[in-house]
Amino acid sequence: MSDRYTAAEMMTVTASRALSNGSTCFVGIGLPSEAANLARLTHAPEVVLIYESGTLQTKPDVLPLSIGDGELCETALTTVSVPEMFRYWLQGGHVDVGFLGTAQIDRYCNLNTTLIGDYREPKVRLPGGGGAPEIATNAREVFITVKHSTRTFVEAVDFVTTVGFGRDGTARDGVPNIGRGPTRVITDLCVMKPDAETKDLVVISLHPGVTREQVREATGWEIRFAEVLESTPEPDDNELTILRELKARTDRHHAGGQAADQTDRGSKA
Amino acid sequence: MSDRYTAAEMMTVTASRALSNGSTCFVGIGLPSEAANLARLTHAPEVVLIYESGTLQTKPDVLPLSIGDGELCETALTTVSVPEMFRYWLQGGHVDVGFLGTAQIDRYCNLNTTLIGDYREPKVRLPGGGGAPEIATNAREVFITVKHSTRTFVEAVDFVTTVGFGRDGTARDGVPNIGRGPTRVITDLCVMKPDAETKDLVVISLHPGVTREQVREATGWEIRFAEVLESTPEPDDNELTILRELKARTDRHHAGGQAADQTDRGSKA
Amino acid sequence: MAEFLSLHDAVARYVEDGATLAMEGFTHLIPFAAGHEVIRQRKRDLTLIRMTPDLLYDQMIGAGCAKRLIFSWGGNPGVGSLHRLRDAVEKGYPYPVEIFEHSHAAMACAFEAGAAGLPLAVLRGYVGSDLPKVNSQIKFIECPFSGERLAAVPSIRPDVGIVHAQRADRRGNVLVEGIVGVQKEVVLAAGRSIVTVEEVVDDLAAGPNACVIPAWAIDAISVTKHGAYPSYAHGYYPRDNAFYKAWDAIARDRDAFDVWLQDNVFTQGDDT
Amino acid sequence: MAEFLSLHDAVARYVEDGATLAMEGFTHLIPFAAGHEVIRQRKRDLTLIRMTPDLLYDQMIGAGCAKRLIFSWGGNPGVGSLHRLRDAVEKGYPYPVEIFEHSHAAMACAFEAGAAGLPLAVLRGYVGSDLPKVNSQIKFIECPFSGERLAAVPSIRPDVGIVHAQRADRRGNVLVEGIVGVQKEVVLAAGRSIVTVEEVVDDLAAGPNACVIPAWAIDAISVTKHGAYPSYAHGYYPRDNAFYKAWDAIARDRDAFDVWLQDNVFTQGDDT
Repeated sequence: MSDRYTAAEMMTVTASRALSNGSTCFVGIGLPSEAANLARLTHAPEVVLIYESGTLQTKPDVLPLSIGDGELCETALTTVSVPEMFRYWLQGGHVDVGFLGTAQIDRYCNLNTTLIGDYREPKVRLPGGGGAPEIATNAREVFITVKHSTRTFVEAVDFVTTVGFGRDGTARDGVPNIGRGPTRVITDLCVMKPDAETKDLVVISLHPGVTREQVREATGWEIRFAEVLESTPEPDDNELTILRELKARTDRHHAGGQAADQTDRGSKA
Repeated sequence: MSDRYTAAEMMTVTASRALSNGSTCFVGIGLPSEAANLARLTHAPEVVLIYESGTLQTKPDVLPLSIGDGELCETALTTVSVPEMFRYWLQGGHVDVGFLGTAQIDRYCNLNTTLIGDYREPKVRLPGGGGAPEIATNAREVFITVKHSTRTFVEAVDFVTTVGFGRDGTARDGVPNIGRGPTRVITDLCVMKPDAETKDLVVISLHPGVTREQVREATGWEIRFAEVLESTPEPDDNELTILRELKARTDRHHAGGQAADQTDRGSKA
Repeated sequence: MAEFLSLHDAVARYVEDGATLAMEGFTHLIPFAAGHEVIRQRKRDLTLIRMTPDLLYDQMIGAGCAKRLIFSWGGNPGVGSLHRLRDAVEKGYPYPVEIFEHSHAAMACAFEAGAAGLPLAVLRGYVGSDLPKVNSQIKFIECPFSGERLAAVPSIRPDVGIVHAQRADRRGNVLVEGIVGVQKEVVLAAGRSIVTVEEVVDDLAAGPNACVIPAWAIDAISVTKHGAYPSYAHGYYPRDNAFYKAWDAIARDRDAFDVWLQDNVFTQGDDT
Repeated sequence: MAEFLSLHDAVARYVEDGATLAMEGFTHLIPFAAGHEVIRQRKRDLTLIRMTPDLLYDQMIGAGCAKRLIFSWGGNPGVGSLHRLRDAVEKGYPYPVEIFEHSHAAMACAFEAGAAGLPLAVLRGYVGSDLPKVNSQIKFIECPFSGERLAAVPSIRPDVGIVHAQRADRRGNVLVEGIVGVQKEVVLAAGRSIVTVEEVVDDLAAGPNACVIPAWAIDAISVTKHGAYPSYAHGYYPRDNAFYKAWDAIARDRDAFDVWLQDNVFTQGDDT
């Protein structure tokens, strides 16, 4: 590890670098949103960001707290209805990259954001699928960014909310009109890609200072490593400066965003 | 006949009176459009006129030449896309009355606007269905207005473009989510309604000065007359004045509507 | 044809116990005031439909209005879980709530199909997902032209639809602007619709293709200033992010929630 | 990503002989200039798709570009028949044209489904009509939820879509305003899309929910002043109703048509 940046910053910068300039990205809230906007503010000024609230080609000055913050609409090229967003823009084939987070992920990149435990008797109820199930199948490819831990990287997800390659890696085989699926998973420890044949995740790059052992310990299955294991390039100063400014702007905005006289009203009609 | 008004004016005024104030009317071009706008300018100021070009609640000052004249958009409450018009507004069940013209009509109010002769070897090719097939089934009821002649009122239409009650009067029986179908046919001679049971057209009202014989001669089948045959009320002076002003305004507008320097260009890009 | 009614009267007239009720607003224009009126009138056994049952439905479920929930993402955006929803689903408190869970794409298509008067929506969706295993509403059909297997879900045609919007003109035509979500679809798909608005104006000042819902497609309009608070109304007031964060602690605790409900819902409102 | 091309180059690059081509504009923004360029480049064997094949397709069919027509209303609005279309269908002159005939509702839904990337559109349509007897593209499906019989038609996903619009900004984002028809759907449904515009501006000056088509959903933009003439461009110029009326006599006569074509199409254009 470096004293120049944190593991979280390493993850965000690496995720942001995955997005190429000019590509069209359907952005999930949280880490994907942070990475996508960092990309837009650094190497990919022409990246097109789409949020499921209907905001097309948006350029928020601060990160949204929700998927439908006013900031997203105000800085968008145009805003369409939510049915149009999912029908014309996502299902219609105009999205290059779907950028997702998750609560659980398995070796075949299946994602669970529905619940922990049994569906009818959940131990923990999570928010559910939202846009992810169709983003993952209708976007040309999918990037996933999530913090690395055995809580998240599990042997078998409790529920396949959003398909990666299915329980056995073959879920996309022979399915017409479906995207390539996950092509990259970026964590705070490493970068992984699905094996071209078997589709199970392979670590292709370790972040500086991270060991194979750390990745193994944070992964709930026997994770594979590429024969030639790269070292992920470090963030440069410009990226770190811009990321930190973005986050500081965001914190200031969301702390002071509402009128003082509304903060303790909570419900008055 | 009267010397106060023409047969065509009698038809238009009678058709306009069929529309009640506050009803929502999907308007066909030509005679229906003339009648619907006369209604709006006389007894039914709150009638809502919808044209298939997407113009909702439009109030044209002159009659449109095409279904999508700029005038319709400029005076509309709002203009939606054509798919939205047919899906949300017509099929969605928001139209009280579909107001149609036709080239041929039979005793069961089936309409033909497709062709005369055989489909593969037409004697005369007509424009086709346009919006009519679904207006006739998705509007709550349908009014038809057309000039009375044996060319139009035929024993059997050459093609059922738009269903009235089918070849035997039963086409709507048992069909879910379908409107009542034609409830009134207004010509320059009389007003007809489908029999409640058999659905074949019955003359319920003769225009002033028109005889049963005239109607029989202008109808291609043995037309029925109601036991109590009404006399259609005459146009009043106000209706005639407003109708004539509307038509004069319309003629002036469409004659002088284009820039002089464009009239002989025809195609220059 | 839209009638201007007090919020109390609109809810009293159109929302019946046992009704299917969709209250929409995709992060924007969420009809909180109307939801609180539903709570005040102690409506029961509602089937609540909403893509993102956030704080509004957490409050209504916690207050005991719901017996069933149809949704596609249930969370406090950017904050965490909906504790009242979880308490109902996991512990049956105050009542058990049955859930029918979809993806956003499916619900968006189901609202579109509902507005279009169709019984079903067809989409390229749910491929490889476990959701069809736990939601009997999700089926698959074969395209008669291409042979492709496509997902089908029932359209959403609720008994009552409620949304918030920026403004109405004096005749009851309504303008929705900004993130329009499924506001138009809900109004058109519902048997009865209530729209709360920030204000009434002489002229909507809408562009030629703006999202305007005509008066004749709406049943009741209730002028309800700040009716979307603590969500936001583009051009009127911002989202109260602090309240969304504060909600987590309120909703975690049954007693804290009851106190909040008493102070902020039951003792409020303009009963007429 | 939209590239600014001359109309000649855009048509030359994207419209191939034998292609399926949709040129739209519902009475408004009809891409006449682009159609004339297709004629000038003597494209052949096109499958032409258009809800209302009015003068534009009468000209293209008369010039011999088409082998097939998919449409829902073929007439000269407010005037009468399309004589070149009739000559082709009835007499095979200059070439036979096969027709696939729909209703507006079905074609509008087919464009919507095409934009939505689906293989089919489902609608409550064609009940009792003879059209399904003569158009093999029309089928019926049973709703798996309600059992209702509904019509199904293949979605429209043409090789090339061409529309006219008011203006583009310098990055190639396009604003369509007024009667928007199926302009957006055509561009999104097509494999390749060409948009002709009246002008290029610094700022589209569009409202938050205006009909804007992003540059990255368009292949080519050709700045073509009066590109919709003799139809109209809302905010730019009115419809030339006199020309629509004059067309009747021109198109009735094969020789008169050929003269018109020579004078107004073949000897025009900005070949580059």
